Amino acid sequence: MTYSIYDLLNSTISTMIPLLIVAVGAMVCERSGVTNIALEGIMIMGAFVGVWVIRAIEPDTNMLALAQSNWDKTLLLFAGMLVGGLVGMLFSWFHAYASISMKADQTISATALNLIAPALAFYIARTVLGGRQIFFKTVFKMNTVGFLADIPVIGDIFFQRVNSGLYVGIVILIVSWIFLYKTKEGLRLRACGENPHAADSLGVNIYKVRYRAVLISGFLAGIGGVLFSVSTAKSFEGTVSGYGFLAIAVLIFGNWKPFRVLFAAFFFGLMMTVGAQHTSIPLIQDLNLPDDFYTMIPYLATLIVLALSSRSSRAPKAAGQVYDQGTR
Amino acid sequence: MKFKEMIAKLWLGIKKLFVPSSYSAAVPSFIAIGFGILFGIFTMFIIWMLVITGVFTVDNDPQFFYGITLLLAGGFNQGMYSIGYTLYRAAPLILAGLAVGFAFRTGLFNIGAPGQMIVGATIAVYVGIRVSMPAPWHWMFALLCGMIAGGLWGFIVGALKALLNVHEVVASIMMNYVAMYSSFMFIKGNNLLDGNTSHTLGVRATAMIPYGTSAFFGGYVMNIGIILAIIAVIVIYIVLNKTTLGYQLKAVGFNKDASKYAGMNTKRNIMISMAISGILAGMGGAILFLVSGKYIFVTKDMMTAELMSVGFDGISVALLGLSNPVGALFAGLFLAYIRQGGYYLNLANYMAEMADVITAVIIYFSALSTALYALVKAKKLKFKSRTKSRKKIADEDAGGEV
Amino acid sequence: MNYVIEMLNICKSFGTLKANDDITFQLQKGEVHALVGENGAGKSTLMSILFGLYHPDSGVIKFQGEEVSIKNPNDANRLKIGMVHQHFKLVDVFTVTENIILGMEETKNGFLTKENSRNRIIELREQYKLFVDPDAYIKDITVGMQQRVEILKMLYRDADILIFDEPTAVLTPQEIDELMNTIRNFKNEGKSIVIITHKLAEVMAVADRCTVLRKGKCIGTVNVKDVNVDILAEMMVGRKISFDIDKKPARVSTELFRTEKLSLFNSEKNKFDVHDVSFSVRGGEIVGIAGIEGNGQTELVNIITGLKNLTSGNIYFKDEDITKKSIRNKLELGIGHIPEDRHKHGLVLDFNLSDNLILQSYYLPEFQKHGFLKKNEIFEHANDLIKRFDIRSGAGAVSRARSMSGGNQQKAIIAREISRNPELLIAVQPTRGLDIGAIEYIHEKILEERDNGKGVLLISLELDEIMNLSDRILVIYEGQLVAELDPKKTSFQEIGLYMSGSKKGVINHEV
Amino acid sequence: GEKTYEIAMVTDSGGIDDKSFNQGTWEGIKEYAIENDKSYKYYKPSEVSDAAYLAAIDLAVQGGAKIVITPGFLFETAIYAAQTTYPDVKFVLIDGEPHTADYSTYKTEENTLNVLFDEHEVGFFAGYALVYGGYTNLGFFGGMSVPAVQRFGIGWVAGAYYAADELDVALTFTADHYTYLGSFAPTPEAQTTATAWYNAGVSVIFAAAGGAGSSAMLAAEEGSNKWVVGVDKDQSGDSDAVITSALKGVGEAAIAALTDYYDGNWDGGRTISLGAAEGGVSLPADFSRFGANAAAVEAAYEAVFAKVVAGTIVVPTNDKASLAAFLTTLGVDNAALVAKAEPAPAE
Ligand SMILES: Nc1ncnc2c1ncn2[C@@H]1O[C@H](COP(=O)(O)OP(=O)(O)OP(=O)(O)O)[C@@H](O)[C@H]1O
Ligand SMILES: Nc1ncnc2c1ncn2[C@@H]1O[C@H](COP(=O)(O)OP(=O)(O)OP(=O)(O)O)[C@@H](O)[C@H]1O
Ligand SMILES: [Mg+2]
Ligand SMILES: [Mg+2]
Repeated sequence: MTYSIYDLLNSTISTMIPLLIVAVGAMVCERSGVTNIALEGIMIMGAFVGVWVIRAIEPDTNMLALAQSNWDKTLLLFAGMLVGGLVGMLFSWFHAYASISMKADQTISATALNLIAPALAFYIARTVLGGRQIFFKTVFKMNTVGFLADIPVIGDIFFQRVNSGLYVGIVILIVSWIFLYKTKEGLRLRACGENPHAADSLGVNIYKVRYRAVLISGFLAGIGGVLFSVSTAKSFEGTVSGYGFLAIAVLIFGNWKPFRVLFAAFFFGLMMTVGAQHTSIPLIQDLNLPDDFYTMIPYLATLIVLALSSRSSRAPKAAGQVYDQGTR
Repeated sequence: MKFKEMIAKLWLGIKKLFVPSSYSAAVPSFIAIGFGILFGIFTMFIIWMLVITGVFTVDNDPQFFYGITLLLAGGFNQGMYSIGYTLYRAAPLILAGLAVGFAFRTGLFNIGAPGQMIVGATIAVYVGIRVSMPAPWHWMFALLCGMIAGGLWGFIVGALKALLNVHEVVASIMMNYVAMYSSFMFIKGNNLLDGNTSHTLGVRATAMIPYGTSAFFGGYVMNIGIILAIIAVIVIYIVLNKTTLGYQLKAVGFNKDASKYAGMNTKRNIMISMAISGILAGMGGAILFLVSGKYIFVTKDMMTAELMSVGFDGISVALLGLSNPVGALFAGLFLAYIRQGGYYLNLANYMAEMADVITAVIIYFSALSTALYALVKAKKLKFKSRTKSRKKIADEDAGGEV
Repeated sequence: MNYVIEMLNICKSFGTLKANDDITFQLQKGEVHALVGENGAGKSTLMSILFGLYHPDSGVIKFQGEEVSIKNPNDANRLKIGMVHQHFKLVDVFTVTENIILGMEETKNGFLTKENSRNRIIELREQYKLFVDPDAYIKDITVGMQQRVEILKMLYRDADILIFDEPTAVLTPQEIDELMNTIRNFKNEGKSIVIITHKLAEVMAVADRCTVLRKGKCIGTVNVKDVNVDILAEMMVGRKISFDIDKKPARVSTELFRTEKLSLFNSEKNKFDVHDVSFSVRGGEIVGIAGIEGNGQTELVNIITGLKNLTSGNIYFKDEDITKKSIRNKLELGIGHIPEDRHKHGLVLDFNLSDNLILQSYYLPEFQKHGFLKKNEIFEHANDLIKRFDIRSGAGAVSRARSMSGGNQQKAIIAREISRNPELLIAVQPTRGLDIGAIEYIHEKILEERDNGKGVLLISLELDEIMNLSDRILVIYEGQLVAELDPKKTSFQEIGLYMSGSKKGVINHEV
Repeated sequence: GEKTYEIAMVTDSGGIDDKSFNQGTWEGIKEYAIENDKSYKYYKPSEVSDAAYLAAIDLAVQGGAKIVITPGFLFETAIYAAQTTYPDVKFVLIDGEPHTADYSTYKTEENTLNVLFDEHEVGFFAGYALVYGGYTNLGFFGGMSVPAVQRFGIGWVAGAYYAADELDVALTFTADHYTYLGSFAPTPEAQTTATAWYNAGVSVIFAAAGGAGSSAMLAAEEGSNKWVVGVDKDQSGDSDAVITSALKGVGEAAIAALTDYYDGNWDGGRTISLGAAEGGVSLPADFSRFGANAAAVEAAYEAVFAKVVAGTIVVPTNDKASLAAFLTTLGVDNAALVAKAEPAPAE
């Protein structure tokens, strides 16, 4: 067996998908005019409960988990993601309430959520579960996806050794694009993020639109948290390794646009994979750099690309601003 | 005579600082703190009840009432000893908060304080180990080098933003990671590792920032870090409020276009601002590690737990302190105090993370309470004006009768 | 009487400020009703209440005799009330169509469809002669067109009651005429119209009745036929106003300022925003630049003052080439600048008044020593200007700029610029959105500068202002100067033709 | 009111549920205390520093501790001070020996007992067993480069080559597949790296990396016939891909020390080293995951275990030189790998 380009792309995909989903959520949120740096905290809460539920309902088999059918795994994963998403949504409600209804500073309420999530997850896990890790048994990666796996190239990349999260990610991306650009809700949402006063004067309920956007981002961040956990280890340990913050970076790098966000997530995932798999990539390994340098590659590369590409970056105009009918 | 005048003026200044205006601005923070602590106590109560009623079993049952006293007594639990410890822990928090708050005041969100603290600490420790110098100069030099390193790290983010329009939040997030791995490489590359462990060697005694009067504070942990932090608070307060530099930086922060129109170099100001913020964070990092028995670990977990987290705490401190230097001082002290209380919760069989839950709730309520406070204020005013106009109408009516 | 709308005893306060104090306003079916008053009189507030943006503290609104509650713009739309806001409410990055349909979108199988809406917009456009490209982005079209979009928004919603909040402030005379015609058309169709304006001539031209507000109170409603401009003005301000500016003949000295072939290329739009602009300003004269918004005035000022880098050309000040000099250099040399957008460029809204008054001079020895601000001097300076320029604000020198009214904010800027004693004053839209009292005052100050031998470059969209103040008029069209005119010998109509590009002269500037 | 707790544990940077020595120690303490009806409690220091460790020990003593157990070399300096400050309290230091911060003085008072483990021996058993079970392409994940982890790795390499030599099979173990992750928590990087290794042909990774091993387990389960060797505790329950674990009897050591203390047999002032001979390290008894080879592997393991106990095989410890020498006697030259095993010594 040797390492191939498919392995590289395969790992890239499993690294990027959680990032993509969370960033897409953040995109919807920011396009409506609410910044959301609470993603890290929301991911943690979503992952915590989602993985917990997976653990609770998965069959406690002692067979190699691979024996489970793809269908079972997918159902189980979807159950976990659904619960994680709902928990994320619930948790993000606090951000929505503070920053929309109470017109609070969006950084402050989000920072609070980021602080409380790990502490809470930790606390609950310790008290209720007796330890901070939640181990689960199922391996969600599917070896082959039916006949699709036999398609050359495409099959290798997309239909072998993937988990169903990949498809969820792609569906979410496409749905978000359709939602933003092809539905009236999307039009209204974007208007709220650009000029809420205009939207308001046309009878669009800014508060409702923004609430919905924050909750959507909470839902997606929760899903992202669960996906992150099941593709990172066999256990959840109360952390998502800063992916919530990275998702924000991906969003900005992606210039708040769906397919650019996809590209940004892919780029970051690729760099991450290159950094982690350097020993298998001759060209890169031959550089013979310190291990820590390889680990640093994704961050450094993103920084460089940003430096080269940020000149025209443009945030939604009203993002981060509290909407108050009274002000003009 | 002159001295007396000076004292009087100083007193007036202090009063002005704390009493009417600052006080009312701080009211929301106090409300939030109240809510946070209540929430903490409530949570502790719930846990206690759940254990008592046998819903959960734990190794050692929590002691609710004892826990409350420990929590509230915070940094006073072990008298002078724990006061010293609280002050020692507060210093880096204050500096991190000052760094973030300063940037906020100049319109920038420096989420890169963690990275700046890392490089500050790394360079200071390097100087502390590798350079040989006599006592007061050595630690000062190490501290200075740490500050410069932090400043440089901040400056890079500022330059990326000013010159290349890179969003400072992304740049900072990336720079945090770059700082961490660069620090690892730097430490390994310069053989700073203590061979038997995965952390750096201890800094030389001359490079440790002086630890205070031994008898008074139990002699071990209290150091002059808190004094350095207070000096930084004063300096930043003066810079922001009394100098042309502060004036410019604030102007650019509030309104970049108007500052440009007025002939200010906005790009340079953004870079200066980030550099100053970085210097403060770097100083915090250096102060954290120019201490006996404290080492930088070259593992991601430890770096995150020990350095990154303090940088992120800076955001909380800045927010709780309303981005005000003096506010950061009190917020930092408060956070250290409540954390110390959390540590003592160990004794009552609650977990120390309680302090984090409380802090988070406080931050959340401080966001809400600003709004609540504004609401209350608006209601009050409306009420006042209404009564006033009613009175006026009454007067007019009376006049009509005459 | 047949009223479509009655607003009875409306009260609305903001904090302690009574924006509307027991106001009664009645709109008849099929009339054009003007609403006038000084800045801050409460006109916009009253209409915002009618449109559902604000909620009255007390009072009753009746629609066709029946009491209604208008909680939000949707309610207003349902009652077929439409409003063109003083500050346009448009989404820059949306197309015209998207802006119009927002909130009333058509969908097919859940997806947005714009085809029908677009056709409807084109129909309306033809019917009312409101020409705009339905597919253009708002950020790319002129302010005049933006206003048409706002009007189309109302028409698209089948509004029968149309509210215009200061619709003419940004239009050319021709556009104003067109608008007046449009309004008359609406009236003929039986629509009822409210028009808020500071220009009393417009009231006389188009309105049937007029309601006057002052400081939140209703002064009265009159039939326009029964009054004249002077009566209206007196009702508004409470005193007599003289409309004639007492303008002495110019005593022109030597050339102060000159530009040679200034150009600015816009790579995004792939055209020149400013093209080969050459002109000069001498001491003691006011040179006015007339033009429709979006024809390069903003860009021209930006490159002269240094806010933007130019593509080519040279700028001379007192024969010195200052093209490459920094903004601060230019300020120090003696150029003053009253910016077009007082919130964006003119003020740091979160600074207090005294800090705003030293925005360009904080670093001078006058206000600092060793890098420390001299708080006392800064304070005295502010108090001095407050007195000299009659700047009114709640807390004097320490009021936050944000809390000041637009007129007083503008006065502060003018005070700051004039107190710096510049030799050349570039005044862009110095009276935009201000009431007649404030305008009168600012015009006086600008003339005073000229009479002191200073050069003034006046850029304004208000032809009145250009005509009344300028000693020479330049007309800009699509980035080029197309005419140089003598205000005494030209007419509004002629300038208007140049402004709209219908007439094009070539001016050779051999200076 | 305040309660007192006789047996105290102070944790280092990890929590009591770190799936590693903190947890092992804690479980041992609990077991003993519950059985013998003693009060027990753990304390978490407020930060990672000698001062904070000392403060936590103070707190424990004030809380009534008669015997304080501290797992981890990070406590060396703190215990050095505490043992003289509290002569009446007993200290059990696991994985370290008390010394001053600058290493100038090592001193173990009568009230202190140091417990070290021969991790290299169990690493050796694991390597030996895996190669014996037919797995000849190996990798190593270390949490961080500290002596105990280095010993695991060195033993693992030595044992693998020893078995390969015995069986005369070719062993693949490149320096590229030997790394210190710098983290004891699961990360996407660790998972990705493990995946790449498995894809490149590695069949077993010894994950001496606490929770980070969980990332390797995921990668192994996603592959086919890929395995992980667990560490410290029997981790077979955590994942079906854990073929065996390198056990380290921290819990047993804690229990032994407590038993001695409470039975009046306290014998401090010294350092004990727990290896195969003392029952301190071993592989778990269950070899079923070796499948068809289970019995053979078990037999081979027992044989080599006896040889190590008897001293016929001397397993290299935590320095490059002894590993290099050991490999040379086997006729193996893998200098790059040896260099990775004990990176960059300071000074
Ligand atoms: N949202 C608000 N909050 C506080 N005060 C307000 C608000 N909106 C208006 N005001 C105040 O109410 C008063 C009336 O304002 P309004 O905008 O109705 O005046 P206007 O007559 O439209 O003036 P202009 O001619 O300048 O448009 C002003 O003094 C203004 O300061
Ligand atoms: N959000 C607000 N909060 C408090 N006061 C406000 C607010 N918005 C406006 N004001 C008040 O509005 C007044 C300014 O009124 P307004 O904005 O109508 O002025 P303007 O002359 O129309 O200026 P502009 O042309 O900039 O609109 C000030 O007196 C200020 O106190
Ligand atoms: Mg106005
Ligand atoms: Mg108005």
